[in-house]
Amino acid sequence: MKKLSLKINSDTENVELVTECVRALCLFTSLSQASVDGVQLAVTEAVNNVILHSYKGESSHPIWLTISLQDEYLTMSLSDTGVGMEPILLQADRSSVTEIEPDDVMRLDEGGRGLFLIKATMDKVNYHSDGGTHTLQMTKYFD
Amino acid sequence: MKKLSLKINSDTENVELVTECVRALCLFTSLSQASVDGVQLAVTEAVNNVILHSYKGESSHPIWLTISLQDEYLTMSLSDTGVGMEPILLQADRSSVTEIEPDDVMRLDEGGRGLFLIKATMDKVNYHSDGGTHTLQMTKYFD
Amino acid sequence: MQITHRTQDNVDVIDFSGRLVMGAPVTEARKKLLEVVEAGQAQVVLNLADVTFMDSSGLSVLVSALKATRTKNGDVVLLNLTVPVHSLIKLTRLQQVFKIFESEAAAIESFKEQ
Amino acid sequence: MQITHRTQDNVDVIDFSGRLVMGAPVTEARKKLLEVVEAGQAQVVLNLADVTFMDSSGLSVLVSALKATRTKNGDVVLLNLTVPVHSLIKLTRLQQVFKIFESEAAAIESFKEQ
Ligand SMILES: Nc1ncnc2c1ncn2[C@@H]1O[C@H](COP(=O)(O)OP(=O)(O)O)[C@@H](O)[C@H]1O
Ligand SMILES: Nc1ncnc2c1ncn2[C@@H]1O[C@H](COP(=O)(O)OP(=O)(O)O)[C@@H](O)[C@H]1O
Repeated sequence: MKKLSLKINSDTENVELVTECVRALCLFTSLSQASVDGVQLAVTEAVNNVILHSYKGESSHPIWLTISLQDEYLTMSLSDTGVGMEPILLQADRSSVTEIEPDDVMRLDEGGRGLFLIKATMDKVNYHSDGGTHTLQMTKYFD
Repeated sequence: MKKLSLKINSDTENVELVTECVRALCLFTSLSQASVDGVQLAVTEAVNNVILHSYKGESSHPIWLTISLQDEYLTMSLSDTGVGMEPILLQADRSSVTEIEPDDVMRLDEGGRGLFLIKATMDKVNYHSDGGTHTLQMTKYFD
Repeated sequence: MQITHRTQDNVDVIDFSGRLVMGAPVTEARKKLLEVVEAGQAQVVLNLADVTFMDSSGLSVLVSALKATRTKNGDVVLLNLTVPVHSLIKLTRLQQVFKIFESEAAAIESFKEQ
Repeated sequence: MQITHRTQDNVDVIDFSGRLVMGAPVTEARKKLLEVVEAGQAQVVLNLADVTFMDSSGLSVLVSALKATRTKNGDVVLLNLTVPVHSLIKLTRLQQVFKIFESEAAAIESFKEQ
């Protein structure tokens, strides 16, 4: 098992540093290009959520991402020490955001697609809080 | 300034994870391909030296690399808590390893090219130890 | 994030290039799109050929521009989606509300038919 | 690190592919090269066309193979260097001791001239 941890501060301009490292690490796996795009999207959404929601948009707070490359899957564990969220938000079915009424564009949600996209692109996702540290764990099996 | 820190354990199979992340981060700079190759070589040699010399080949010890992308240069700070080295080893002129006598191949050094390569590919390199933590700082100006 | 804007046959063609992601890129893109919708005929072709990556905050820019054009009886149509952007649109089923074109002429033409 | 080995006109052609770096890749490469030198005529063409990256421990494998062939009056020549590998050889001035070829036929031929 190969493992690497990353740390950034909660500044939006650092997010792409993390996602490009994740993309680079995916080269050591057998993931297809489409799956790598999905993993990159998931990690972007997850880090954005930490900055925007858990840290309420404040910069200078720590965000850690640990990536483990196993033989048949990779896991990414994203941790923060912000306000966190209720795990039920993630467990709930989030697909209602894709139920679109094409004739009623004005009622289309502008946001609320992040957790849906994380769940749609990763194979397993769970969230837990422990002593003020919140961790979102995402697993992707190789194709 | 964009900044990201990486951490791995001192296992040779993790080295390429670090170097591929560094390569990916170089895409955010104006470094030429040749310079990126040089940066990747320097970080590989530096991490190898930490594993082989500072940690005497033992795995499971922490290695940290912090990469800062500034407007005109990048810095990489590599830290470990092994035995470290005398800074004079780095300060000394290391180019004697390139003084080759083509007719006397048997006297060619097999090793001893790591610090030379780090100094040859980076623009500034320095080393210091503080409370048991050793840090090699490497700077590369953009072309 | 780079943005260019040109007008042809009363249609505003906007080219985004780079990463349309949370933070400065999305803020800039939203501002530019709403300005263009405000000032023009609310007939917008959004050329995403050089958008290498987009996240859900990028989608929210697209949706808010769509709403802004619709209040002026206009539309936003999308041109030249890269693979990751197209996947994102399909995953979120937003192809149900955005017309997607692979030719700029056809995208501009689509406004004449209305 | 993948290694293949074939023999032509008493010359051993070894193809390395992947990263020739410290750890398992270098250990494997060193073992294979010394075996081939031991068993054969110590006339080795090392095809590095698919070596995407090499570090100084990779160079030490090359140097030890060179020494091993020379004790048997043979040689190691290098074939098809990628850009980063060629830079590494030039930085360390090892082109003074390794002949470098861009054609396999020429590399093999070079042993006949001796
Ligand atoms: N890491 C997080 N920390 C705190 N709250 C979160 C986190 N991720 C998601 N949330 C909450 O879940 C909601 C839904 O998130 P998401 O689906 O990503 O949509 P959006 O971010 O656009 O609101 C957010 O509005 C927020 O309240
Ligand atoms: N990070 C380090 N920690 C401890 N010792 C080091 C470190 N880097 C280099 N050294 C010492 O400096 C010497 C020269 O290093 P280098 O030029 O990389 O060649 P090599 O690793 O092949 O010996 C090493 O043999 C070692 O004694």
